[in-house]
Amino acid sequence: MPRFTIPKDEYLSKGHSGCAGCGATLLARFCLKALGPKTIINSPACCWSVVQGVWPRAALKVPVIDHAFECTGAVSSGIRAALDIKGMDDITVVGWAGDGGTVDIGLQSLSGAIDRRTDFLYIMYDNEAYMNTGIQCSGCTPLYAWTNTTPGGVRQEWKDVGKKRIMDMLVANGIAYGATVSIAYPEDLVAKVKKAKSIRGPKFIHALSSCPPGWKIPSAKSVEVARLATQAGVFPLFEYENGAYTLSKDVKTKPVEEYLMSQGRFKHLTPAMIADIQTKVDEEYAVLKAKCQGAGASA
Amino acid sequence: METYRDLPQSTYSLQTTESVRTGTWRTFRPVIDTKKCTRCYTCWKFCPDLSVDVKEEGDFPKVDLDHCKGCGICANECPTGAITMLREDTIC
Amino acid sequence: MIEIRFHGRGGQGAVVASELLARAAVMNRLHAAAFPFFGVERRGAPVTAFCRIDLKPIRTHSEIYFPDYVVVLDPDLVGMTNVLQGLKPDGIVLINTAKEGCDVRGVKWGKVATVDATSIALKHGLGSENAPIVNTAIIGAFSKICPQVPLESVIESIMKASPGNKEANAAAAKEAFEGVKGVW
Amino acid sequence: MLDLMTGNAAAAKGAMLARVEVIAAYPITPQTSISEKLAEMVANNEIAAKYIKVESEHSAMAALIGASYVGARTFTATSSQGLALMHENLYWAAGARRPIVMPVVSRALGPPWNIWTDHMDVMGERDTGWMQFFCENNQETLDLILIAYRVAEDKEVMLPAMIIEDGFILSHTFEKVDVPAIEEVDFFLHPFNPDVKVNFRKPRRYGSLVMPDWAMEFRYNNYLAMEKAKKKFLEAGVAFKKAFGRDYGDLVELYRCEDADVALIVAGSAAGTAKVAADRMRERGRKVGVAKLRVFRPFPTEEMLRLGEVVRTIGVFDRSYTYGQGGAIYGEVRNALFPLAPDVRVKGYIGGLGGRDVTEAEFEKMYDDLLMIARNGSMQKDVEWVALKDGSWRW
Repeated sequence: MPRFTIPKDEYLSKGHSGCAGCGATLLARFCLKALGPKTIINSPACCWSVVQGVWPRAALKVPVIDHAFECTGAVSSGIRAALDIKGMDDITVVGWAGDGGTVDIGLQSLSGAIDRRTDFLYIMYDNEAYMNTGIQCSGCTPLYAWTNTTPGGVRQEWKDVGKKRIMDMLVANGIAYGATVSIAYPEDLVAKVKKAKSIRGPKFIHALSSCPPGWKIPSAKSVEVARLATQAGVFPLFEYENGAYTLSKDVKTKPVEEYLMSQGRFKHLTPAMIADIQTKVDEEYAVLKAKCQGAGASA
Repeated sequence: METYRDLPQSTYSLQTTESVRTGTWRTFRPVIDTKKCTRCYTCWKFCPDLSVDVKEEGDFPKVDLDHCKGCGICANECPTGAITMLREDTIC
Repeated sequence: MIEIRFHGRGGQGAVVASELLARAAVMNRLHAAAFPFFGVERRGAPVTAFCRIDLKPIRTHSEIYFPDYVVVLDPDLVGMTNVLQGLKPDGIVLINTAKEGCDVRGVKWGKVATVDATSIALKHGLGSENAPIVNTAIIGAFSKICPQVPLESVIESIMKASPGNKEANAAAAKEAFEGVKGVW
Repeated sequence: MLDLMTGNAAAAKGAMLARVEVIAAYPITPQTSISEKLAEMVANNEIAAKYIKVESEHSAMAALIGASYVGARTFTATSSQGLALMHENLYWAAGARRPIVMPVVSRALGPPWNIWTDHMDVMGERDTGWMQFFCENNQETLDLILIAYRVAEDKEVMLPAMIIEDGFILSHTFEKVDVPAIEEVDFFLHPFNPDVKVNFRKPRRYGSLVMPDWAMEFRYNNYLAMEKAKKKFLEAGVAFKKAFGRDYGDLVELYRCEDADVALIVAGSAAGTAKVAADRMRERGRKVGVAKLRVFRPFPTEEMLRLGEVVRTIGVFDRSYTYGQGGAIYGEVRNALFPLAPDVRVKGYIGGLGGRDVTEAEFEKMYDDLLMIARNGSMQKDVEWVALKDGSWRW
């Protein structure tokens, strides 16, 4: 039985400043195994710019360019343009940002980069709130979730709308390849990142990235809760290419309640709220399955 | 690095974070029971801090206590329950 | 003017401890200011927080380098960070630990008070085994070794501003007040 | 060779001659025709560059920061609201020591919404760490782009530069411009070859999070680089004169100031008008001079002091107002000349805001005002708004 199911080389150094159990650090570790050394990452000020450590140290073993919050897509375009003019055509340009940094403040520059057919891979690590600044609601915070800006209170002001449908938006914008990945399924993740790397043009990967402090889960459960998200159909794993959707893992086997109740940010949910989420998850899963025209699930 | 004269021209990094002993963050430490361990390396795979070292395939995983933050993912994910989290022995 | 430095870990409530202590001093008709070291708080990473208490308004806005008191919320930190740095010669160290007469990093310090704030916190349901919330217990114990901040003011401060279950936090503070050991 | 062209065309020619490699631009009046000309030149292989049609000015500067780290020579241009939108990334480019060169076709910042020139937009960016050079005419727009790259990419400077060209008055005005041959320019301006750039064998993080322990020292090094840029600009000016015959060997161009009783400091296109008015005053026996401020950042403090040693009554004409001490240049000039007080008197004139035309007659009135101050040895108002509709017949 093969012991190592994902590549052994590491491009993330020990000693980084991720919180204990941080999903995003695992995500970066897995992605870079697939991307390899000929990769350049540009990333805005977010959790990830802190996780990489403090000057003069850096945690990644590939070049990284930090930049302002809104312009991940634009910086990727600039890097690609310079690489092209300098004849460096074997480099993968990766824009790496969080959920808020992508679907909220960074959407304009991401849309522009896609519209320009920039040849880059954009990876959104989705921990479902602005975690670096202390858990504030973002466009990717799930329906009814607690955050420090959707604190409930007397007026029951939890997140009142579901996650922005970023994948649908970017498919319409014109990505050459899209995929969802999760830290709980590293083999699936590595395969998809390798595939994305081989495709020219704008690619987008939506990665679920658990966050112990933000989701109010014990650090030890970080991977387990991420797995539950897929098993409950909340975060299905699929691919999009040339108009076709492919379901990667048809493992929707658990009720959303099990996923929701594993996290403190959902502990206030009423049965009605849970039922509402279950209905929405089932509907959306059915829509996805339909788009996939037959599951074609790969192992 | 003593004065501004020693600084690089702009804020680019000069070394990796390997020298940072994040092991000081933990309150619990993973202990691997080699009798139960089947060397499937799930612990190596799911460690966010790259603190489970496996030199050669076939070796037993070994915890790097300089960097392990004690998050407990390895213990939680280990299929045979070979890893238990023990409270750090406090000095005082 | 008395200056206090708290040592804790991200997520353990060291910053809240400094705030509640400052509030207690204000309730005792004193002036106070509390502030964390604005570092990169990460869950588990060492964190320091400060508190100044005085008869007249606090106007200094800079860090504390020569504290009168050092309060250590997590015993492991004693082995790692130099908690004694800059402590005034007659300064007092309060450490959350089950062991009495703690040997502070091999350095015998004249005045070391200890309290098992973790056990007290867990007994009152404050936090969990691997993330005990010891801040209210520790400031209860602190009021034992610092005359400027009597226990009543600490309780008043907790009832007004402590996050979570106020009664349980107040009870933990009282119990810690009684449970302080050592020489100071 | 001599050609008749607008300031914007001269700017685009400058970019072409500098063999820029990555352009990222977003249209905004009155800069737009620079973007258009660049797109045309790239499409016709007159510039071997990548032209990124970005979705905003903020993204334009972001893209160039990324491209510059890879080692490409980068260029963009903007105006007014677009420059303001870039603000965050202007600090970023300077702090990251990216030698980006950017013409700014100066234009008022709304409200009042206004597409005509003044220097409010440019002065709003004077503290970002960018060098700022003002152009009197279209020739200077072209020349200063070449000089700017040479100074900006100097290993001891490595700071970005703005070339300020007054909106419409220069950008859309046709003037004769001598366009040097690109081979001559290659001799004056060598390819961009930074010591530190993205290297896949030696991966680094560019940007990093710097704690309080070293952040101040990095800022200090930026300050030192900006100061060094003064000397580097003068050296580049001398080399430019040798190569192309036009003199840029000074940060402040003194026009007829040697024996002047009064002098007026002016930046940008109005300097030309001020010179003509000065000649007319001279014809009437009035000894006036013009000190054309070419380099506003780094601020030429030493040159101002030398001027103050010779001319004891100095006016400053600003096309900006700072809600502090009059106009931006006035504040800095008075600051620089304080050591010479009270022997030197400095008066601020604010005019030409929102595209208001500044005429020769108005400059003559300013000279008369300064001459009266020199005679009386005193002045009623420190700062005066020129041609303000205030009911008086002063102007």
